[in-house]
Amino acid sequence: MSDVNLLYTEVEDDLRATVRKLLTDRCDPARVTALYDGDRSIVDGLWRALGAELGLAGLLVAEEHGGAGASAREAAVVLEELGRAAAPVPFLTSAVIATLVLRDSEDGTGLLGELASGERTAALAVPLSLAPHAALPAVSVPDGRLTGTVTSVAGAIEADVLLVLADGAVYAVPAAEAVVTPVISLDMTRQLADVRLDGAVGTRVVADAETAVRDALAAGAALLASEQVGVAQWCLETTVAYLKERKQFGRAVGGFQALKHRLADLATGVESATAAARYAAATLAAGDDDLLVASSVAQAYVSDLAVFAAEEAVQLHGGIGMTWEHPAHLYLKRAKADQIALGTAGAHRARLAELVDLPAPQ
Amino acid sequence: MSDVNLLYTEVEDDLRATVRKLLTDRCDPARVTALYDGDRSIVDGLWRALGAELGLAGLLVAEEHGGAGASAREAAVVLEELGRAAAPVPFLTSAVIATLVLRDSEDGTGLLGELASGERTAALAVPLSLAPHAALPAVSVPDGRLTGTVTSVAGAIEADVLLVLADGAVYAVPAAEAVVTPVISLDMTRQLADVRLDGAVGTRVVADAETAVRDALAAGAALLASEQVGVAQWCLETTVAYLKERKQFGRAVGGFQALKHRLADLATGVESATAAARYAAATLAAGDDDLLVASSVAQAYVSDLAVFAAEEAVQLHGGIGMTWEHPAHLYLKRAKADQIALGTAGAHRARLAELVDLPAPQ
Amino acid sequence: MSIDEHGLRRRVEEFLAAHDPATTERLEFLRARYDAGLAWVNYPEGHGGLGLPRAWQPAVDAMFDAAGAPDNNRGANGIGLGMAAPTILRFGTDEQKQRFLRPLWTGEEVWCQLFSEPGAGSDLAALGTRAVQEGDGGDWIVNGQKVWTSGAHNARLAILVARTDPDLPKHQGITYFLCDMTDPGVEVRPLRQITGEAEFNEVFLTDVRIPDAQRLGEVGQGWAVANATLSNERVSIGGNAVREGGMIGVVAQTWRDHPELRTPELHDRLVRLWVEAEVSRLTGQRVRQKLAQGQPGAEGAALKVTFARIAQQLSGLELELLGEDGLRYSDWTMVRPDHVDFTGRDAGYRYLRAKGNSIEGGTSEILRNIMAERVLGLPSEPRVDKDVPWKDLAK
Amino acid sequence: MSIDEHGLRRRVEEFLAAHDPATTERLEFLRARYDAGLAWVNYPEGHGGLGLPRAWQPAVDAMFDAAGAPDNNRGANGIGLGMAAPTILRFGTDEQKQRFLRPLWTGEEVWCQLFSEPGAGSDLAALGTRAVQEGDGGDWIVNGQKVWTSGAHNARLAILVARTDPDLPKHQGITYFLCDMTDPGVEVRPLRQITGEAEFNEVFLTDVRIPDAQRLGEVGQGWAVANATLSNERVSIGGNAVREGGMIGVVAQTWRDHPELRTPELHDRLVRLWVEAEVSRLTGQRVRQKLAQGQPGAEGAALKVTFARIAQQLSGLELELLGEDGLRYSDWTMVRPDHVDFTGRDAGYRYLRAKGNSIEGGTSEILRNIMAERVLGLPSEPRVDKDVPWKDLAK
Repeated sequence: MSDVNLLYTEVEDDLRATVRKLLTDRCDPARVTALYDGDRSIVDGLWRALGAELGLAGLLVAEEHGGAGASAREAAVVLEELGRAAAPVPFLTSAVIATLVLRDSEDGTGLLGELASGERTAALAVPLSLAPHAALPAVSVPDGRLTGTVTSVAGAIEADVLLVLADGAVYAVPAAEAVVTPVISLDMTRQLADVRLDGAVGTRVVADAETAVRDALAAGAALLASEQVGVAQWCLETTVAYLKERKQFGRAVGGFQALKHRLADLATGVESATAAARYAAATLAAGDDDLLVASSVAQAYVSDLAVFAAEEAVQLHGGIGMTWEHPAHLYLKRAKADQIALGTAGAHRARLAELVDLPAPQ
Repeated sequence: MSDVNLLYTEVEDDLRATVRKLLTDRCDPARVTALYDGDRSIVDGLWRALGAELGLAGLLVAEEHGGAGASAREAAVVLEELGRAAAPVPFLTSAVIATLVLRDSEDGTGLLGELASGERTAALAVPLSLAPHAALPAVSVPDGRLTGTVTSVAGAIEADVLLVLADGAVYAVPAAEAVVTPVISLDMTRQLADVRLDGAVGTRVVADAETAVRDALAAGAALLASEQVGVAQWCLETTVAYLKERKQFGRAVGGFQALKHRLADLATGVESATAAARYAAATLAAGDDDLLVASSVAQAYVSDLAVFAAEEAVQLHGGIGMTWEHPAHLYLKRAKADQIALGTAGAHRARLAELVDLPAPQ
Repeated sequence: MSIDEHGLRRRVEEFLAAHDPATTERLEFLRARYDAGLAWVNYPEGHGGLGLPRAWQPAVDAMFDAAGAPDNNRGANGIGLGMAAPTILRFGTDEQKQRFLRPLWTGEEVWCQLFSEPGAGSDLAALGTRAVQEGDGGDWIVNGQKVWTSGAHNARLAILVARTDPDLPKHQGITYFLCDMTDPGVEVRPLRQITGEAEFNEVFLTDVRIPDAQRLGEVGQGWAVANATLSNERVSIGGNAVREGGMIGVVAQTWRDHPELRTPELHDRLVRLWVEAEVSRLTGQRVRQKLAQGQPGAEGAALKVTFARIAQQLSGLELELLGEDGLRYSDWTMVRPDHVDFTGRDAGYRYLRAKGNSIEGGTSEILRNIMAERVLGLPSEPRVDKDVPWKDLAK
Repeated sequence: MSIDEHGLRRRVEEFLAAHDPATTERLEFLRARYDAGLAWVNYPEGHGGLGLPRAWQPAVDAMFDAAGAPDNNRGANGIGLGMAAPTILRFGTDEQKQRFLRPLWTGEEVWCQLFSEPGAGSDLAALGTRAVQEGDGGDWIVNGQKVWTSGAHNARLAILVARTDPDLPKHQGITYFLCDMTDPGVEVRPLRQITGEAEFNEVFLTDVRIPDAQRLGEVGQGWAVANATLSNERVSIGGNAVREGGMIGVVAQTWRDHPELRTPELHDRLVRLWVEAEVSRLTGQRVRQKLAQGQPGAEGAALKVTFARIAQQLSGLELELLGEDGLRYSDWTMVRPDHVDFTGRDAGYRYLRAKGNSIEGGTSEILRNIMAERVLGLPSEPRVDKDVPWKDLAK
């Protein structure tokens, strides 16, 4: 538990540089903001470049299935960068969660290969808000056909394949078999959709849904923390840079002590969040028994910290941070939605209390 | 509910001035500090001056029983001043709580008159930490003699008479009939004692203990908030004055913006606490139905605020606030003990949730 | 002529008897009410009032409301009623009061406020909009850009501060004007916010012409006049009049409506915030009682800081409570709302809109400075810009 | 001569074979260990080390512990080992290193720190203790008062900063000395704290004589030397090595032991603090990994601020959890403890003692300044005292 490397390796630093360069070139904040007015034109090209061309779609897939065979540590670094850019791509939903649902299955390996190559994109049909330890939703299979509704599914709009829980198993359902209705979302950089199945045909790809899905969600929660760290880092760095430039009362605003102390506290929080997220990623990468604790600690701490960072960014930018033009709001909405995603901080604290023997009052 | 006067009347201002003058003259911080080394010489004379000579012992007692017939609003002003001075007198325990236990009883009027004159001093035998809505402790009366132990009783050391719960009633027991063992207390300005009765003889003074004691404790909680306001005001004012004087880096420390903002927040809190405490006192004075809400709101807010004020005072005084010589520690200990007294802020919030229909999860 | 509360009531009754709200034309009714001194009774006679205590106004309003009298467009003219009017009353000439106050109160002329600038922000006195006079006593020609102007697209008039002498230190070279928004040099552009709406505007001023008669106060005295305006603004924000008013009422209702969403940690946070909202209500009540007694204080600043904090924490909590539903939003379409309701629309809107509460009308940071210096008497920041000509300041 | 980790292990084994801990006299053993370079392996050869990476030390210590070797009085000489030694190593002459480091490490000579002054506080550089030299190269005569000196009554030597030129600005006129605590001019008085104990002392210096050979660094260079000392101090505080180390372990145990005291609100607060303590443990681990890689950073400051906040919140919570028992205290008697344990004694002591965590070794306020300026690169405060002679400063 104590000797885990919480820093970044050289390989990880190189991966970060590559991803950051691509996002700097191709993930323009104005085009991201356009998502809120229904212009989703940025999504496909960006995901093709990241997922297929850069190979991130297969980052967590074993080499024998056409993937990069990398670990959760590398996926975490990618997520930090996606968070920093508020990037609207289905990496977490397809390349992390859906991929991990399929990873240990025999039946799903064909699909896994297609996901790894970026040929197809998948989404697990559960509400984004679902905590790893909560009750799993399922549709019914009265006559071998899947029927039912799952609401607020992330990545469904971008998905060719939906992974649907039914009858204790996971079924792969082509998106064309489902009615996918986009939802006006608080965070349009990860727009949700309601999924309706009405006698849809699916392929059974995982026999034991319970284990596979819970593990994938716990891993997703562990790695979401890195995305949240990226969001928080952007907020801190952008705010510090702005306050060094912005003059009020004849001085740089960042020189006023009350703001300095707040930024010092925020920086302390971002450093702490980084440590928590790194530990969760490293624990996941190592298959360590401490994963459930690490994952819930990371979500309990980093979810709230990222929201705090975004709120401080808006406030400390003054009026400009309240405008549609300034990208700060993209991060506020992403942070707030991420806080609810995969269980709120409160839900993870409640889970932790059980895991570490701090019993609630009976 | 809305038109209650939350300011101070002229009569209240005059009362405050009188009490403050006496405390300035006779409640020297060095002698208060000496309580921690076992020197209790300040207590008797100070209480005689306040209780008997100034007549505060009978403030809440009707004129027909020899009291001043004043209202809870005046008692609240006295408590503010006692808090400001961290004064070690049994006003809250005898002149408020014990007095209110007896006030509506027929049998207790003789004792009530003695309390009003300051001839005798009483204490209700319950732990200081007891919340008004918690289960009441009681001793047994196997053969008409009282037997049992009550721990952590405030005011017991100073009391001539103990009001003891037994058999659904309240008994007046002469202190000489009990074994009163002083406790080394976190707050030696309100030192506790364990009370042991071993076949003690008592007089039944209140038939329905439940109502009388709960009402007295709720009133005590409502008024304790004013003592806590006094503690908080002392902390704020002393800290502001110190930081205007204290120079560091060539400037008054109170001019550094981070501290200015903290003090502004603290001042906001003290103003808010004053409003909450005034409302509780006024509601009690008026016999308003909103008393239970007002009392728990005041305890929920002011208890924590007073601790916060004392903690800020210690911190913002720097090293000097950590020394035995400086009186700040008297207020820190009083504030922390007051937070636990008559129910923690958390206990009052839990009670409020029931009172105002914000149900806890089942 | 001084009248008591009873006399005032009778006067309202007499007015209503003479002007039946059911049959009198709306504007005619409002003008008559103004002329009868029953508009704002604390204003002087001849300007819509009777020189009576402000505290008597609510009873008058209640009587008019009960009689079904027309309202004077309060919702859309908050800046006119709350900020422009008291400033004109205090600093205006007789002609200005005569010209502007009646149509302001009746709602015929809606006002907006041209104070904030992109380059100045919290440091309002650093403003750069220039006003140059055409000869002694001539018109003023104004050029510059203003921002955060709510209602500019509906306003007929504006209160405006502009720099008239860049060679003086920043607080000294400012003058206060009443600006005609129909001037062809005034361009109003919607300013979209993080909620998706454009509740505010940017206003571009190009060679806008203002007669010297529409200058309020002396040349160079604009900072003092503007401060009077701003202190009127703050008193009006913060503190609910009734228990569970405002954001706490909304979130408490969500809690009561959704037993299935409750968790212990959310319960604890909600009850804490309920307590804070209730205490802030009591604090506001106490501040109003102090003001009514004439006790001064900058507590309006504290009320506003607290109001913003509680609204933000509650609206954030509500989204977590809603969970999955908290991830959904009503509508991102850009609209220009006529009316803003902090607690309206959906939970997502409330969360985002509440972020503005600690910025608009003085940031919480600036208000904390004000409290520390004016209430606690702590030293002000070392000022590097106090005696420097405005034109030489770092920008 | 460079050796690898394996070689180092073999060297320890050889040393232990040659010096049986069971039979070797304590001091003889420690001196031999020092002379063998196995005291602090990162120190240079000849001064108790072998010039090896600091990261290898724990393995060496573990081997000595396992063999039952005597310890060098670490608990009572923290200031010597953690602060005086690295400063002497970096700024001392060869003679000074030779004279002081060995008895320091073996614990024969315990050190204390004479830095803080009642009049200076966080503004350490404003210190007023004067040192005047008796002619060129002569002894220094020191007069003044120091405060917050832990262990002064047990110390043989002290690191001391004093003003040697009051005509220079405050940072420039300071010199650093090694002071003999047995000098007759040194008077140590206990300083009682809010816990009742006297853990610290006031030290009065009256004509204390210090040979020029005990000056550390150049005359007037004392501020730089003192800063090196202080940054060594901060790294050592903050961040537990193991999960549930420190205050959280104590309070979690109280929680587990007392099911009858549990409430939902205390549960929520406790779990939040458990998370914060765990995250702070991980953050400390990450900082140590950065330091081991040679990545610089002022994160020691952040760790200490966080450590203090968590300890204070937890110890406050514990008293509320204990309720009635939280109202009782163990003992107010004034004692001079040999050893301070933040998590020891009773809950009341823990609560009061933790208040010092955000003051001693740099207040949290000063540390936030340091983080803002050194880590984030934000502008420093406008300095009114930077170029003013010390003697002319406002005091």
